[in-house]
Formats: sequence, structure tokens, C-alpha cells
Amino acid sequence: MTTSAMLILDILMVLSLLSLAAAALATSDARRSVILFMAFGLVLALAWARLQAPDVALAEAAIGAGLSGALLLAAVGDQPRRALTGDTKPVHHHDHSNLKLMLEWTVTLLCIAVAGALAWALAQAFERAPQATLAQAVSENLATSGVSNPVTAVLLNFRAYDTLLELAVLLTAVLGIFALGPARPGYRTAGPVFGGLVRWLVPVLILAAAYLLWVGAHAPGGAFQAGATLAAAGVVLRLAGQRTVGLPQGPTLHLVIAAGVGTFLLVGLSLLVLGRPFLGYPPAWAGGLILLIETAAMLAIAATLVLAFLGGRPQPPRVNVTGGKPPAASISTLRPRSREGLSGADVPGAESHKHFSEENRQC
Amino acid sequence: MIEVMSSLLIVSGLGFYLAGSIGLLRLPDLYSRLHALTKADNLGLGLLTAGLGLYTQDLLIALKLVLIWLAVLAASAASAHLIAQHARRRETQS
Amino acid sequence: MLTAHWLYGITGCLVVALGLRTALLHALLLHRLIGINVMGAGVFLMLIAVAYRGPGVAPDPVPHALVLTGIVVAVSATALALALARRLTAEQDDE
Amino acid sequence: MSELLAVSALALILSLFLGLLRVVRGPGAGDRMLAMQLIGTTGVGLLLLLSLLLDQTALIDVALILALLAAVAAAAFTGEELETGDD
Repeated sequence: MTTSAMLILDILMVLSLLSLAAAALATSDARRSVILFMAFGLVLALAWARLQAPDVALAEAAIGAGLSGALLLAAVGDQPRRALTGDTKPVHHHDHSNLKLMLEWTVTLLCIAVAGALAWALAQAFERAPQATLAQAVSENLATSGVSNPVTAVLLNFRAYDTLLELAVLLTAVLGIFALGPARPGYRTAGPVFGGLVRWLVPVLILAAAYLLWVGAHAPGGAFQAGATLAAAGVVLRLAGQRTVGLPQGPTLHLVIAAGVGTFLLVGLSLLVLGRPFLGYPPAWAGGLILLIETAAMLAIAATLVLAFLGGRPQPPRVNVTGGKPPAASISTLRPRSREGLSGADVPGAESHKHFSEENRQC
Repeated sequence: MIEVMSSLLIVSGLGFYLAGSIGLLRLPDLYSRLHALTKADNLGLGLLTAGLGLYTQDLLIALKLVLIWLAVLAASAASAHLIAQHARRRETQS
Repeated sequence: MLTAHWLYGITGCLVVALGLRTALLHALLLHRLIGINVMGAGVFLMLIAVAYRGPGVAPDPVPHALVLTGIVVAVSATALALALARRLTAEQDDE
Repeated sequence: MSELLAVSALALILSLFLGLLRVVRGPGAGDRMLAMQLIGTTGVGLLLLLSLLLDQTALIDVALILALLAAVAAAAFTGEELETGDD
């Protein structure tokens, strides 16, 4: 009874995934596509839960069903019917419809071939005995890793190199986003209903992030999930019209962004000096060191994701006074800015005063 | 006895969920669908969490379940309002 | 016979194909980006399906860690691509 | 009791499937987001059921995060962006 119910559940889940993926990709309306992709992410989170991957389900619930949807929705609202959503440089040869059809068929056949090859690889993987995989090694060494959640042990201890490099990838992405120009102008200040939502949602998200970070040592959770949840708090603040979204300004911000890689390297190098292998924690210290690295990584990941949502370098509060900006920023600051940007630009206290009065109006 | 109670709660919760989904599909426009949505959020999840909490007999888990229900309640009320407002603004603009 | 891992694994293969096709063929940048993301999700499905060991048995944590890393990298790469697209639009508007 | 949980999970995924139909059909973006809210709540319920069914307490945490992030998604959908220039 239970097994057949689960089988039907699996089939329905798989069908939803396939049809949502197809529907999200088939439509040419950008907003519709994004919403369908968010629904896909939500069902994917359920699939991870079903396949007993709660760590992945947590990350997917925070990122797939929430953050990446917010990111894409902001991009759709950003440039209505332009490069992103209207046509840019044509990819198809519009006037050669035969050629286009041939291209489409070739690519479709290629994709079918790819799916076939992947299925073959999958069959190979399934045939291998479970003992031959790394799972055995992980469970044998879990006791010395400093944590009892095997996924955290793999990420922060056994394969710490990979996580260090991943944080470097995130850092590179932030630098790329910074290099591309200033952040989007931001959002209108929240009305009473949204303001009420923000007032409880942001503290709860921060608490949830702290909880996930702490619980990650012995249960599903950890720096990635906590970082994504913390970033969601920043995104909500941004959507409510806050400009700084709780991020620190200037050099402190740079420090936070680099905190993940920095702490990781610092720990690794200190261990080298002490005569241990790079990132080879002594078992007695492993738990503490992992928590230290994870805290720094959480802050860096959260800052990265919030900056990703801003879509560029955050605007300093005083735009006109500071000179010597990199070219990209100076071009954009020459453009006429919105009224809010101007009013906040000259008077240092104007920004906070404005928020204050707006807060009062909400009550 | 407790098992019967919790089963009853879970099943009635599911009823509200299904009613909400069917309402969402069958009702003619956004504002009436809003009405279907609230049944699933408030009563469906509420009864389900009550049933599951009773079933686990674990105070910590029951507390978490109540927390989740409250979060969904507050979040869905606010977001349904925001979405309806957004749709209305779009309508009046065009 | 464990059917769940086959079911989800094969779905992963199909999802990869769907995403790849859009990423290669679609004219709009945003759709290509979503296509790439869908493709990534397909790969994740395959990896998690390989890690699955059936009900009541602890799954392999290594693919889980891989997918976790992949999700976070995918979202930051998407953000970078969106920022690039925005800059591209701004440049085209200036012309 | 585990039979009841399994059948309940089945009923919820059916409910989710119906909600997904509305997400696919629309017609407006608002209708889709409203349906997203419903499938979000259904997903929360399903996660809670699965946590007992598969004996994985951590799925309750997943349900909490999903519930919180559904609100973030709705906020992102309705947020009104400021104009860039004065055009």
C-alpha cells in the first residue's frame, strides 16, 4: 500500500517536473517563463526531500524557489521588452526559414543524443556496487571530521579544497558584477501591508539563518543554506525600498565579501605553519574551525547573493562629493538620476531622515 | 484514540487543500480565486499541522509545526493581498 | 528493484536535453539563461538519483555536497549573466 | 498510520498538480503567482508529511524555509522598481 502510493507520488512528481520545465522553456513571455521556473524549483525542492537529500532540499527551497526567482523577476521588470525579453542580435536567420528549420532539427537530434548518452552513463553508475563509492570512506572517517552531518563533513573537511574554490568562484562573480556598473535604482518604499510583512519576516529570516548555521554540524543545514536565507532578508529589505539593505559600506563591505575565502586561507595557512597539511584540521579542533569557516562563509555568501540581487556596485550615499570614481560609475552618475537619488545626494542626513518619516507614515 | 483524532484532523485538512486547489482551477477570476487560496492556507495547513503534531507526541516538533503554520498564515495573508493589489494596479493602469 | 532512482535519473536526462535545446536555440537571452539553469537542475537530478539508496538507507553524501555547491554556483553565475545582459542593454540604448 | 500518511501525501501531490495547472494556464501573471502561493503551502504540507513518512525530522526545517521564501518570492513579484532616468 505504502510503496504503491509512493510510486504514484514519484510518477506525479516526475511528470510535474518535466511539464514545468517544458512549459517554462516553451513560452516566449519572459515573466511567465520565470514564474514557471520558480514553480519548477519548488517541485525540485520536494523531489530532493523525497530522495532523502534534506541538505539539498534546504538550499533549493531557499534558492530555487525563492532567491533565483526574485533575481530573474527583477531582471524582467528591469528592462521591459528589451534585450533580455525582446530580440537582440538575431540568433536565427530569419530570412532563411529552411536553414532555421534544419538548424532546429539538428540541435533537437543532438539534444536527444545527449539525453541518450546521459542515460547510458546513469545505467553504468547504478550498476556499480555501493561499496565502491566514496560513501564508505565518508562514513568511516566521519568520527574524526569534527561534525556529524556527513554532507557538512564532505564540504568543510574532506573536500574543503572544493569549497574554498567555490567561494573563490562566488568572489569572482561579485567582482564581475561590480565591474559592470552601479546597482539598479531600487524599489519604492513599502506600503503598510508590505511594511508589516517586512517587520516580522526579516528578523525571522535572520534567526532561521543563525539556526541553520548552528544545526549544520549535526543535521542538515550549514553555511550555504544559512547564507541563502540571510540573503533573502537583504532582498526583502531591498524590495521594501531600503537602499543599504543592511550591508556595510565601503571597505567593511569588501572585507565581508572576501571573508569566506580569507578565513579559509588563513586557517589553511596557519595549519601549514603548525606543521599540518593545508586545511588538515587536527580532529580536536575540527568542530570549532569548521564553525569559524562556516560563519565567515555564510556572511560572504549572503553578501554575494544580496549584491547579485542589487545587480551592481551599491550606490554610495553621497554620489556627487566623492571624486575619482572608476569610469563605469562616472558615466552613470552623469546621467540624470531619479528624484530620490538627488535628494539623498547633497544632504548627508537626508536619506535616513526620509526613511524615518516614511516609517512614521506607515504606522 | 489519539491516533483516530489525528487521522481525522489530517484527513479534514486534506479536504480543505483539495477544495482550495479545485477552487483555484474552477473559479472564474483572480479575486474569487484568492478566496479559494485562503482556505488551503489557513484551514488546510492548520488542521494538517494539528493532526501531525498530535501524532508525533513530540513537544519540540509540535512547536515547530505551530511556528510553520503561523509563518504561512502571516506570509500568505500579506502576499495574497500584495498580489491582488498588484493585479488591480495593473488593471487600472491599462 | 528500486524504481525511484531510475525514475528521477531518467527525468534528469530528459530535463538536461530540454534545457540544452533552449540554451542553444532560443533567441532571447533570458530564456537561454533559464534553459541553462534547467539543464543544471537536470544534472542535479541525475546526481541525487545516483546517491539515492532506497528507503531507510542513508544516501551517499558526496553527490549531495556536489549538488549543494552547484546550486550556489549556478545562482551566482546567473546573477553575473543578468548583470552582463543589463549592461549590454544599456550600451545598446546609448547607441 | 503510515498508510494514512502515504495516502495523504498522494492527495497533497494531486492538489499540488491541480495548482500547477493554474500556474501553467494563467492567464495573468497575478493568477500564476497566486497559484504559486497555493502550491507553496501545499509543498509545506507535503514536506511535513514526508518528514514523518521517511522519518527525517530535518524536512520540517525545509518546510519552514520554504514557507518563509514563498513570501520573499511574492514580494519580489509585487515590488515596484524606481525609474532609472527621468524618461
